[in-house]
Amino acid sequence: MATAKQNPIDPSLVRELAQLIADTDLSEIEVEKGDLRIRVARHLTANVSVPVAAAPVAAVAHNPAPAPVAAPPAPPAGKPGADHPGAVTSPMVGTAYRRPSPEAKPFVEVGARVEAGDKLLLVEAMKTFNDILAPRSGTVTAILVEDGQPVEYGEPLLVIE
Amino acid sequence: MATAKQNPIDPSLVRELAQLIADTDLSEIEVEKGDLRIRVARHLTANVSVPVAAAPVAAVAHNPAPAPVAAPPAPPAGKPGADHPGAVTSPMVGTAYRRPSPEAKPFVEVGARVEAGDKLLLVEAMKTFNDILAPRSGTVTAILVEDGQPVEYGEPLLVIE
Amino acid sequence: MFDKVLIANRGEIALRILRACKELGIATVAVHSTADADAMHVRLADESVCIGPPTARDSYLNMPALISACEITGADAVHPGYGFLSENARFAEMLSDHNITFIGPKAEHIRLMGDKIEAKRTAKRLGIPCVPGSEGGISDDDEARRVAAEIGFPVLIKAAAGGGGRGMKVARNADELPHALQTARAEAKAAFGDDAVYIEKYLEKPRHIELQVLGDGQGGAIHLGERDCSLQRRHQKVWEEGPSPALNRAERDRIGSIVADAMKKLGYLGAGTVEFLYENGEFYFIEMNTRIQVEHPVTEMITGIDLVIEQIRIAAGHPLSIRQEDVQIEGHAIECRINAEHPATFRPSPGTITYYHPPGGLGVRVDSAVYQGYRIPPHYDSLVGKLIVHGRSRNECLMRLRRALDEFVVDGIDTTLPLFRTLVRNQDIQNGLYDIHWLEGFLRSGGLDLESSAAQGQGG
Amino acid sequence: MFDKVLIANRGEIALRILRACKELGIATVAVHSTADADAMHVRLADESVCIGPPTARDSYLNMPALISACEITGADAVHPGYGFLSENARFAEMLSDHNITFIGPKAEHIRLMGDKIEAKRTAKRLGIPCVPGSEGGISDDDEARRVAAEIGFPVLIKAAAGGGGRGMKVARNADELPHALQTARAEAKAAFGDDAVYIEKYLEKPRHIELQVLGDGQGGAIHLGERDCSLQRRHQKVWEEGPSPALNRAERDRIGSIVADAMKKLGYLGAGTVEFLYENGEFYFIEMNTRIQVEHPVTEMITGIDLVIEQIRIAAGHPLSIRQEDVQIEGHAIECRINAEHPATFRPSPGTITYYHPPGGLGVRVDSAVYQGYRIPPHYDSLVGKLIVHGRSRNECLMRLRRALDEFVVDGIDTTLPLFRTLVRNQDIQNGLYDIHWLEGFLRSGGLDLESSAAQGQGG
Repeated sequence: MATAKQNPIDPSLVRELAQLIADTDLSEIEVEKGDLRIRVARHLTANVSVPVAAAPVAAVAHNPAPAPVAAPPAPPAGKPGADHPGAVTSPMVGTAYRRPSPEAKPFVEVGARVEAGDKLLLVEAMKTFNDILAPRSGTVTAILVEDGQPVEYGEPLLVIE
Repeated sequence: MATAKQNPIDPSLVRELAQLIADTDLSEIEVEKGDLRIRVARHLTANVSVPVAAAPVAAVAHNPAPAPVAAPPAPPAGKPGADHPGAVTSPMVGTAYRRPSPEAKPFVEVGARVEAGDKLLLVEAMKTFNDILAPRSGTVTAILVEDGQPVEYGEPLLVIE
Repeated sequence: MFDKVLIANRGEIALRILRACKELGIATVAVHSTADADAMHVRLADESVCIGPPTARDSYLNMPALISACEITGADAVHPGYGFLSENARFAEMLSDHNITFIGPKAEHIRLMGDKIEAKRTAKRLGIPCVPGSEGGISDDDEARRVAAEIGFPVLIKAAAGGGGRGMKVARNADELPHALQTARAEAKAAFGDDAVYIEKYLEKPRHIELQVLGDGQGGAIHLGERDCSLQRRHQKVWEEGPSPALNRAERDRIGSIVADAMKKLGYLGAGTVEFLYENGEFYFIEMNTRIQVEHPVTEMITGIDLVIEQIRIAAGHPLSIRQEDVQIEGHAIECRINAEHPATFRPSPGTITYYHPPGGLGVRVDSAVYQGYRIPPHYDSLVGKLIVHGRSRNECLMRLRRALDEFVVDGIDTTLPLFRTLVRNQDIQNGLYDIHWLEGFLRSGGLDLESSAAQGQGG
Repeated sequence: MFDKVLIANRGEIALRILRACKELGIATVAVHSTADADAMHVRLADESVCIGPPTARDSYLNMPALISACEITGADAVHPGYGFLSENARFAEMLSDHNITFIGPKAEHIRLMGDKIEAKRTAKRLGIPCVPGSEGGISDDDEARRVAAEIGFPVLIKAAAGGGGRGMKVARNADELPHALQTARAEAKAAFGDDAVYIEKYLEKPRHIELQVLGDGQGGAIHLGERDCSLQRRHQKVWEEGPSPALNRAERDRIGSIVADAMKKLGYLGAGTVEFLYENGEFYFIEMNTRIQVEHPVTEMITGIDLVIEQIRIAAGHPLSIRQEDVQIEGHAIECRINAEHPATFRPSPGTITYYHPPGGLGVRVDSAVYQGYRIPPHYDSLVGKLIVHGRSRNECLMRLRRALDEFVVDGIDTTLPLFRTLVRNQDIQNGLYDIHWLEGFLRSGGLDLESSAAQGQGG
């Protein structure tokens, strides 16, 4: 990467050059001033080559053109916490409800302590309301669905830690 | 982007050079003025080509089924020494002859010492016989064509070491 | 027309349906199991909904999940593709109860044709030719002789009470009849406690020929010619073509009219296929499939008619836009089903496709949902894609198919491409001389020489 | 028929020719420069020969190398494709001297049509309509008025001695004529020392319409309808379609008969294209191309006729296998030329294709020699491939093209795909209302919105 002389390198300068490289699509920048000389390089190969499946992912970043197949396999957009170890996921497609009736209070709020078996949410499917029960005891650290929000199978609903 | 005070790097200069590279299709720019020297480079093709081409090659090994595109870019089959530093290659498509006439002796044999400019072979193209002369002095260590063999452009004919 | 169609399927047919919707300007909802999150049609659809785990029973066959997916996305119609819920009358009714249109036939017709005995009875009533045989069980040998003579030899004698091949005997002529009857009766008696037998026409080397139909449920119905699907392995179609090398135009028009008239009488709605065995110029009804079929592109290529678009139009209540006289059979088409299977052992080969390059050029169509880097999940069928080739003549089609097969690259998994490279060069195939037993015989006799077919693919 | 054809070209047309040869059962020789050793057609050909370094002059235009390649491989015919040596009469003659067949027209016709003045004179003689104008230079103003009135306004006045746009003036009516004449004469005098001028009909918003012809050199000649190639940028065709949205059947038949008759009189052999400007119902001859063209698939898709196979058959001495009445125009086809160029700036973008996935399904054809991992060399043209789509109607074709464009993935380089995604959604294009100036005007006015076209490609 950088050819270091005996004087210590200022990492922020290198970072700045790296940012310039990233911004400009250059593969190499070399700067010399007085006794200072910095050269940075980037080889595109490393990114593109690795596994076959990775290639399309890399391509997305470079290409403004649409790339439907090139999209990386990802969880549904805007659904964080899918792989969180404490996530409680929806067992079915349907509509999630946080309260038993429109006027009632939510079953749980963030920060609430729940015991295994407590009712957390309802998921309505085909006019039937299905209870979503706490799989274990803990504290609700995040609620990931709005009241009345459509949910997919496997979609994280809330997190118990 | 860092705020440039007495910053030795002038990002706008580098960007300007990057733009020049993009606009001009150059692969490298180096600027030196006073104590300042800036060099920017871009290698697009050279780096990218290698690993991508390797993917289909790997596939060949796994699949007994035919894979026309998956074949590695290779020199014509059965033509060793194409990348040998001492190889003398054919300057044209045609038919190679090792002797001036069917009864005559070959121009050279393996082990022969040749001087630059010595006649090594003939390549016949469109009824015209073209002399293949030794590009340098040395010893003929291999002859890669049969008498009367068709040769492609760039095909190695013999090796002088 | 519909605003939004939910595609209740996966794989190449899901992509096929998505394409038709896009060409009609209809929004699409892809549903998928967790195993299919990366599927091509999921990526191309306007919306997608994960409906369950990999097991089809809990996802693609999960009716409540599908109806919920319609509700949360606002889809007003469902295309079921083939397989899965495509011939499930209850699903059609459930959708109807939720004011969602099932893009397929009326539930009553799905039910009718799903019952083998009812289907055959209906076919007979509608004038569709069936395998001739005795009306019921025969206990009297004299009557058996009369019936056999009437049907014509060879005849099949089978236990009236049972099935499964026990008590089945073939009599090739009148001399063989007494012995065959005696043996069949004895076996039937031993197996089922009843020595009554059916006598039926026996087909020795039939072809599988099927007629594509479209009905609008309003009395309009047409046929779109036939497909010859005789090349089968374990009752799975492998290679389909149209027109059949065995039929001439008069035969096509005759059976086509019979089938189209039958569909009119039935008030059939949607796309359907009436399947026959064909031998010595005669057709014998097997069954009717009340859905789009895997091999529908063969018909599309020789008629220019997009069958999935027609399905959607009909389901939306439009009458048929095509009259029988508008259907012109042009040239010849062949479809090869390319499976992720070893070409000789047929062992399934799921895995990741490390290199994929489909053939192109004039007359070449590829219907496939795979792509480079795609992992074929082990949970579903092994269809990688379908190569469909069209030519102005059967010979042009065969030559084009040969060169297209040689261009096709699918690396990382085994596929049946080498089998097709061998078939397209086979003399019997080239002459169109095959029946439903041909392919199994060919494979048994070691007809597939993998080494030579590999060499062909490398550019020979 | 030939035993072995040498393909004296590269890229998609080399692959196109290879496919035709394979379908005819003819062995193939691919020739290539060192830059094209990895080309698809090289890999698929029976034999390949490296003929020189990347520079076309030393490889694809190197006649001795090509003839040597024929000799060492034993090829008995050469298909020149388009560009390179395809319209080089001397090459055709050299091949003939070596007893190798040139798959193309007779050398005399290549020469005739390669000379603009001779070509126009021949066209006139053969009854092909040309731009009306004065027979020679006019120095007298009264005569200029008479000629202009006869031709009809607007007229173009141009220096008889020169070219390059200098001394060209338009007169839209009789009142403008004196001033236009005066200015043109003055400029002509200044530039060329001669104030004589030609007067010609001026076409304001013409379309580019071209007729595909086939002749067998034995007096047989047919036309295969027209292609509308009005969508051009810097005289490069971008989008071609057939039939033209501007022509009706009577017009097609009229100009088609004129052209076919002319080819019969000429004794033309091979495939050719007669190009016209078309305005207000009238055709005006531009030039004739004596080779296969880039956009030939449009005609193939609407006629079902493989033009390259026909070229080869004719060159082998066969009379035409198709009569005029056998040529039926079915449906509609559009071709998009996908170039390795930035879609807005059109800056060439050579490099490696890191991901490639062509669209499939009914009515979709891709003619391309690229593949994933292929490096587009910087030495030649930027054509990545051609997407050709067929539909039963122009509307069906447009809808299908839209979905096919949205499926097409070419990563790693810039391509013109986003331009086509925009064009296919444009109202003027959908209405078929465009002329040869339309595309440049559209691009100048910033019609290409890259952001929205990128969003469409992502599956919308």
